[in-house]
Amino acid sequence: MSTPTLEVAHGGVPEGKEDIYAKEPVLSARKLVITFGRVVGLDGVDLDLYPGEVLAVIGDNGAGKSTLIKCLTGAYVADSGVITLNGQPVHFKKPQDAREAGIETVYQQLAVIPALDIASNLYLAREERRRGPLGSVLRMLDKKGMEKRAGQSVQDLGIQTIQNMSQAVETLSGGQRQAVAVARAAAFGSKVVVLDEPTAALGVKESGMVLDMVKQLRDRGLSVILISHNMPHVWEVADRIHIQRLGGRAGVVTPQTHDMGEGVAIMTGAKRLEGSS
Amino acid sequence: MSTPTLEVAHGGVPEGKEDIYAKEPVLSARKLVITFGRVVGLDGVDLDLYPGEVLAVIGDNGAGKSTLIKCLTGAYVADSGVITLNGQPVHFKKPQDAREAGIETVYQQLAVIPALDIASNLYLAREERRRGPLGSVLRMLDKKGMEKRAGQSVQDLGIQTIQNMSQAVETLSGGQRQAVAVARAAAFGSKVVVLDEPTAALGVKESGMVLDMVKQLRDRGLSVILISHNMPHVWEVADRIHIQRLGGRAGVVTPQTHDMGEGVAIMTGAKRLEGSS
Amino acid sequence: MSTEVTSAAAEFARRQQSPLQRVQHQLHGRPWLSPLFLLLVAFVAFFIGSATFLTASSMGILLQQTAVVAALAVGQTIVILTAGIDLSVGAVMVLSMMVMATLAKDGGMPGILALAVGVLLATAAGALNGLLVTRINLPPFIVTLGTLSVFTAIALLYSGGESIQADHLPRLLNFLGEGFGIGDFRLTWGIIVVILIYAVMGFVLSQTAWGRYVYAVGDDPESARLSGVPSKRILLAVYTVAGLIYGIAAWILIGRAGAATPNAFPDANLASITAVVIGGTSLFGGRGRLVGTLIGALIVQTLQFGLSQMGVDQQWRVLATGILVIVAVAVDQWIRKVKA
Amino acid sequence: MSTEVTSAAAEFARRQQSPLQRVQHQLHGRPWLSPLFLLLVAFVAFFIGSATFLTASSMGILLQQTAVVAALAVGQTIVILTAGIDLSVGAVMVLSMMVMATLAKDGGMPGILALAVGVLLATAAGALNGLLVTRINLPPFIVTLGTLSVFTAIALLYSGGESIQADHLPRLLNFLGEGFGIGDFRLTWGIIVVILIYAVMGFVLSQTAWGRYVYAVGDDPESARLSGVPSKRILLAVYTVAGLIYGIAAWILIGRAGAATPNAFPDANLASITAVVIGGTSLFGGRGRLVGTLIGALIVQTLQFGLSQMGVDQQWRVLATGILVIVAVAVDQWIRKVKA
Amino acid sequence: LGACNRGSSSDGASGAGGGAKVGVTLITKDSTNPFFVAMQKGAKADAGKNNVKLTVASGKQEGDDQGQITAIEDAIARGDKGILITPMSDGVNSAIKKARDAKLFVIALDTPPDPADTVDITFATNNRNAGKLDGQWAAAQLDGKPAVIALLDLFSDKIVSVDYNRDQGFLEGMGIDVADGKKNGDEAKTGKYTGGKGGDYTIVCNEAGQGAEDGGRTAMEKCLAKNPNINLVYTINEPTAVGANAALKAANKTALIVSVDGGCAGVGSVKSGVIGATAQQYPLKMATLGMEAIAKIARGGEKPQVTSGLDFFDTGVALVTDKKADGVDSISSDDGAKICWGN
Ligand SMILES: Nc1ncnc2c1ncn2[C@@H]1O[C@H](COP(=O)(O)OP(=O)(O)OP(=O)(O)O)[C@@H](O)[C@H]1O
Ligand SMILES: Nc1ncnc2c1ncn2[C@@H]1O[C@H](COP(=O)(O)OP(=O)(O)OP(=O)(O)O)[C@@H](O)[C@H]1O
Ligand SMILES: [Mg+2]
Ligand SMILES: [Mg+2]
Repeated sequence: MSTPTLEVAHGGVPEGKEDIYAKEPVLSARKLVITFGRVVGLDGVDLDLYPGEVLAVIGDNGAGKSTLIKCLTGAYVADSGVITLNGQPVHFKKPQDAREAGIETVYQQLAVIPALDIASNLYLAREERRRGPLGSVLRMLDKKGMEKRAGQSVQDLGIQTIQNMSQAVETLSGGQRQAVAVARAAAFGSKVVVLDEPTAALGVKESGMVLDMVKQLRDRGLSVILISHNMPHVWEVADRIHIQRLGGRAGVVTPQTHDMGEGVAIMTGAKRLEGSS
Repeated sequence: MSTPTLEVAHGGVPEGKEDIYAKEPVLSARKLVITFGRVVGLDGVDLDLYPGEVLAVIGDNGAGKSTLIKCLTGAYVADSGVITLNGQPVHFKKPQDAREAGIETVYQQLAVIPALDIASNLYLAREERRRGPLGSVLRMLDKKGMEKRAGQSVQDLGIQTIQNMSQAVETLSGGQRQAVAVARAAAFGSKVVVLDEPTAALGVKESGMVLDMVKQLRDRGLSVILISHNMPHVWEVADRIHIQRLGGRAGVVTPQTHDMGEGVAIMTGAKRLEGSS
Repeated sequence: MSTEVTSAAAEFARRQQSPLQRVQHQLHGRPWLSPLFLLLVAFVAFFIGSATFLTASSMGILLQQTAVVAALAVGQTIVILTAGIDLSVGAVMVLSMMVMATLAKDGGMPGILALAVGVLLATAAGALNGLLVTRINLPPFIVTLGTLSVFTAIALLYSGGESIQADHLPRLLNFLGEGFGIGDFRLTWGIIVVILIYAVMGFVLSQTAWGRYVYAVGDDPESARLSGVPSKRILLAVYTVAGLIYGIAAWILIGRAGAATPNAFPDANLASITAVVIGGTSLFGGRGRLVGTLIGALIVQTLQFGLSQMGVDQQWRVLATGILVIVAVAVDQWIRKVKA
Repeated sequence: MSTEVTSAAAEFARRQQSPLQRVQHQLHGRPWLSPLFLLLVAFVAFFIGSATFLTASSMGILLQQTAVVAALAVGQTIVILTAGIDLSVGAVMVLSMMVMATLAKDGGMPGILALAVGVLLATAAGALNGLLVTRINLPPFIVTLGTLSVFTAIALLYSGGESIQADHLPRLLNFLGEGFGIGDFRLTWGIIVVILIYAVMGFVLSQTAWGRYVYAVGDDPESARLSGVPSKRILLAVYTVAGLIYGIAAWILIGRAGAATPNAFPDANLASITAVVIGGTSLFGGRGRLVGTLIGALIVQTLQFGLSQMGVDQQWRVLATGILVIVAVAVDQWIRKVKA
Repeated sequence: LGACNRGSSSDGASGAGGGAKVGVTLITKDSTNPFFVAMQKGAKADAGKNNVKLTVASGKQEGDDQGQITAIEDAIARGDKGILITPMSDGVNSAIKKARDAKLFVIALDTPPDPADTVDITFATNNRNAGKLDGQWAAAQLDGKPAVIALLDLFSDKIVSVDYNRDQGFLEGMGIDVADGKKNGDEAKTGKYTGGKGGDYTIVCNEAGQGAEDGGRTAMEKCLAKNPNINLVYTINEPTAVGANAALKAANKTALIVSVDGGCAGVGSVKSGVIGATAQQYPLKMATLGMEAIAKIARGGEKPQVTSGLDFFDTGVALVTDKKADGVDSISSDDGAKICWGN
């Protein structure tokens, strides 16, 4: 092909973070393939996520970013390929399996339950019970407590327009709804947090707060996979950037070695990484 | 209140476009109020859209942007307030009414039919029939033709990853789906095109193409309402900017008189426009 | 934002309202009041139309007539909340009833054991439905349509079509038909059991995580799955619990009918689904309240009882019931629709 | 991207497949083939199990037996495609049938006029359902449950519960029961009419804008509304057309039964819904194909006919039908699930 | 039309002595079977004469015990003086007991309850006898020829007494061993019948026709597909017989059809030769006799007596046929038409 090639940065390591990349990856995938009838979703993708890093995944629309993280988090089961968590092969059959392994995900379609209210959604499948026998014997939910803490979580993301915490999420604005989904992942992720375009519907201020949250998660030692079309955001928080293209991996770069323009060029196929497959 | 005030720009007119603003607005709203139970959606909002202009609407999450355009396009019926089209009061009871009046809308939730394929969605409620008696008598659809033209429309927006034009839109990626919705509005708008966060899920290249499309629509003399959280986009294409805040209108500015920082400040309540209500 | 802007919505809220609108407004804020309101209207109407309707003894009878369908409708409600449907309600109940009675009579089993086996069998039948729905991913309609035939046939083959009279059965199996009176107002233990079922399931649905999962799975199964709700386990549990409830309903029915008959309640399906839907639960799942089902069951039964007390003949009663069901739900819809 | 990467998916596609997997793969690509495949399997099984099953005359009879339910199921299909349900199918058909017959017999109306009035009445009944659904926003389940009672009662009151024999009726009303034979294989005009109904509605659903709207309204009513689909008009039309089809089914039924009876076809509701669901149409609307319904109707009828030819006892047959329905749909599910 | 047979029953009493109206409830099995519709109509027509306030109720369908229980309770709550009921099954016995405890006079119509003393008195025909008459007649007609029999019953997913009583009665009349007398279809499929001159028999099928024409036709078609040589068809009622005849006609076959009920349409079918013989019953007579009895008792009159030798009041059954058989009492279709019910 005649596309100009860029310097190799496969497995490039961000400066000053060499120690992280000496460790074993927390989550690894090799040669993931998934097809939907005649449509090829993933075409043999590798991915490594190291502990305490923010790995951004960028790519054109339909490049397979969401499909990739769905395969990693048990929402899809790949047709072939291997996934390892802390070096151990894992077979997530459903999202719940990944969750139990400490991987919390915000999917692009948000996965909120329309008719349930904000607190119920935030704590869905993570409910807290009342103290005392009411909780332990009767398994009664601590509705008040969850509602209070849910309100706090959402406000922490800068959403201050919610007038009524018992609104069903189907009546929330697009951004409010996204904030609920993001708040959930932030609150419960214990090892890996995966965010598929978490700021797509968010305002300027709210997006900034989500980026801060991502940094905080990293600082707490968690690993974050961040999918975004917002290049400035990506270059701001990412340690490494996985570039997805036409169902395959076009390469991995770091914000230090490549600038946004180059990133977009690789993503769209205008340039390609030297030696990359 | 002690928030710093900015120079008034209510009804400010962008330089070099004074002729447009001498005409009668194509779409006007006065004192729109809508409540949902105890939640106040719109709290007496005014809006004017002039022929051949791009009016951006910005605001925090939950500020009422989507609610506003839903009231304008018949998706909601306002509790009180007046809407005029070319100076005539109109009462849109359903989106179809607005459509028939020449207002084409991309709603934030996209409003595509999951199980139908791309072409069927693009041409939904705008179907084209076959030529000859098959079409006029038997009312047979021109499926082939619509599929071809639909493919073209989507490609025009830079989406090249769709491998199978007869895929159901529920199997499309988030961005691909949004492109389908945007392509529809672009193809059929005859007077006003309303776009509620049309680039939220789109990649860099694809977003650029949508902005180009907006400009082309304006150049063809259509009016465009563009809701977006992407300030650079807004400042790039908008003639005027309607700032929505807490269900009300905080003011209208032009990209020439106010910069992005000021816009965001007004939006978040950090500053307010002098003399604005 | 300032006071002037706020006032637009506030002004709208302060607008003139007629008394009717105010009632409507009140009911709108408390949607579960609306069917209750309908029930009240029906009571007043029948009170005017018939001298024998609103008497203590009639009210007792009305409750007794509602008991079985109200019990079945609890199971139907949780199934429908998960966006399913259960066509096998009646068949499971009858099978359970015939097994209980046959074991106690022919097998000479002590009442408590026969009851336990019968209820367990119903629970197992429900679990079978649940397994077919979750393991093989079959639509609930098909599964329960199939098991409807299967359970009906087994009940007939097992019982040989013979009914078993109460006097051949141990007292325990008949016990729910006995009761106590407060004056002429007679309640059976069956009614008490039904109330208990509603209380327990109402608590579970609204106060526990399990209840939330039921709603989540029904409202948006894919989102529930992605959120980590153990959907399959919940579905299986729902069908199993439903079966358990049908088993208890079988016990109530023996007491009520004073016999176990293989043809006991052929329209159990339609009657139970009707109670659920009139009670405001959506057939698409995820939306509804159990108390609505109770009121729904009462509304249907009240209409039928009231019309019969007015001496309306069967065919006219069928006609009137049809119209009244539509009117009742239409009024309900009108109340809910209006803007607060 | 390069060749090396592409090969990962290509390699996967080239993987070893057993012959069974290949069949499955083929069927998966053509989902409507899968119920047809089931039907074939059933035919082979019954051919082995019974000497009298696969004969020309039996096949003709099987088609005749399927005709009425297949016709009703067309109306049911379009209603279900809009995420509705029609419990009044049988009631509308019977009402229309009784009116046709009574007008022709007692009123002495010429056949063509009686037929027209009857079919028109059915259409109006459907339109009434549609109006209640669209104007008052009532759930279709409630509306048709109500009109089920209303139409049934009217049919009974109007006819006085008496059936009218074919010999009192003009030939036109009986005409669809007549037919022609190709050897022992006898077809009635009623079957031809049913095939026509399928052809016309199949064309309308798949080739016209109206058909697309039906799917759109059923799949996502809010999106359809926002897209400018005239949802209410479509819904109204769907129920009206369904009524029209039930009217035609009434005509077919008179010919088949040789009489007009108020208690004809008591399980029309369940039978028609079953055909639709076995045919692969989702009860949640928006997904399904009309041809599936036809195959669904044939599958049910084939099971029943085949079992009877094998001489299975009645109650065992009920049992077997239940199991086979589940198995059939499970196989269908398995075929669809597998990865291509 | 229907009036012709009422004359025979309501001649004597009509206890329309003055006083308030007596509340009576008529509870049939369903409201769609022409037999029960006729019963309801007859009762309504006579209600005024007896100064009775009649309420008509029924189960939703055959087998709906619950519906009948509810209707009984409704009658008690309404303060009615008596109940006329065609009991669905023994499942309603305890509700009947409740009504009698509440001092209602309960009369069973058409179907005698088991045990007979569940009700105050029964006005019924014996369904088994009706079937037997059919069987005896058919055996005589066959005149020693082999019988190839189709049995068109009522239900396959329910077991109701009228179903097995008529079917098994017919076989008994034919002189075929019925094994379990309450179970359809457990007979030997081939063997010898002893009725008439006796001969070989083959039972081709037991098919359920739901008691209506369309179901009857479908059932008969299945039987014919199995064995086209059927020459004797038992049908649970006349609509089923009409459907069976349609199937036979379509297949260009003929067979002897016997049925039960004796509605005017059915008698017409006998006259036209479609049905060979039908055992006629008298629903109107049952209803009117029952109502008179309750009206009389409510006004202090006597209880009616059961037919001697039976534990119920036999309203009778007569075989209607135009082909008399030796040793089987029957009436002609013209006579039958005079006392038939319905139109
Ligand atoms: N269930 C499915 N059936 C068929 N095709 C699918 C399915 N899911 C995804 N695809 C296809 O796979 C490709 C990758 O989709 P994916 O959602 O992963 O893209 P993406 O990179 O997340 O894009 P975006 O930025 O628009 O969200 C797309 O072409 C899409 O149409
Ligand atoms: N149907 C409804 N019922 C109740 N509240 C509603 C409803 N629709 C909107 N709201 C509320 O109205 C407010 C405005 O919502 P809207 O969707 O207009 O916000 P927005 O400005 O479009 O925000 P975003 O940028 O997040 O899309 C929100 O607080 C939302 O919760
Ligand atoms: Mg994506
Ligand atoms: Mg919005």
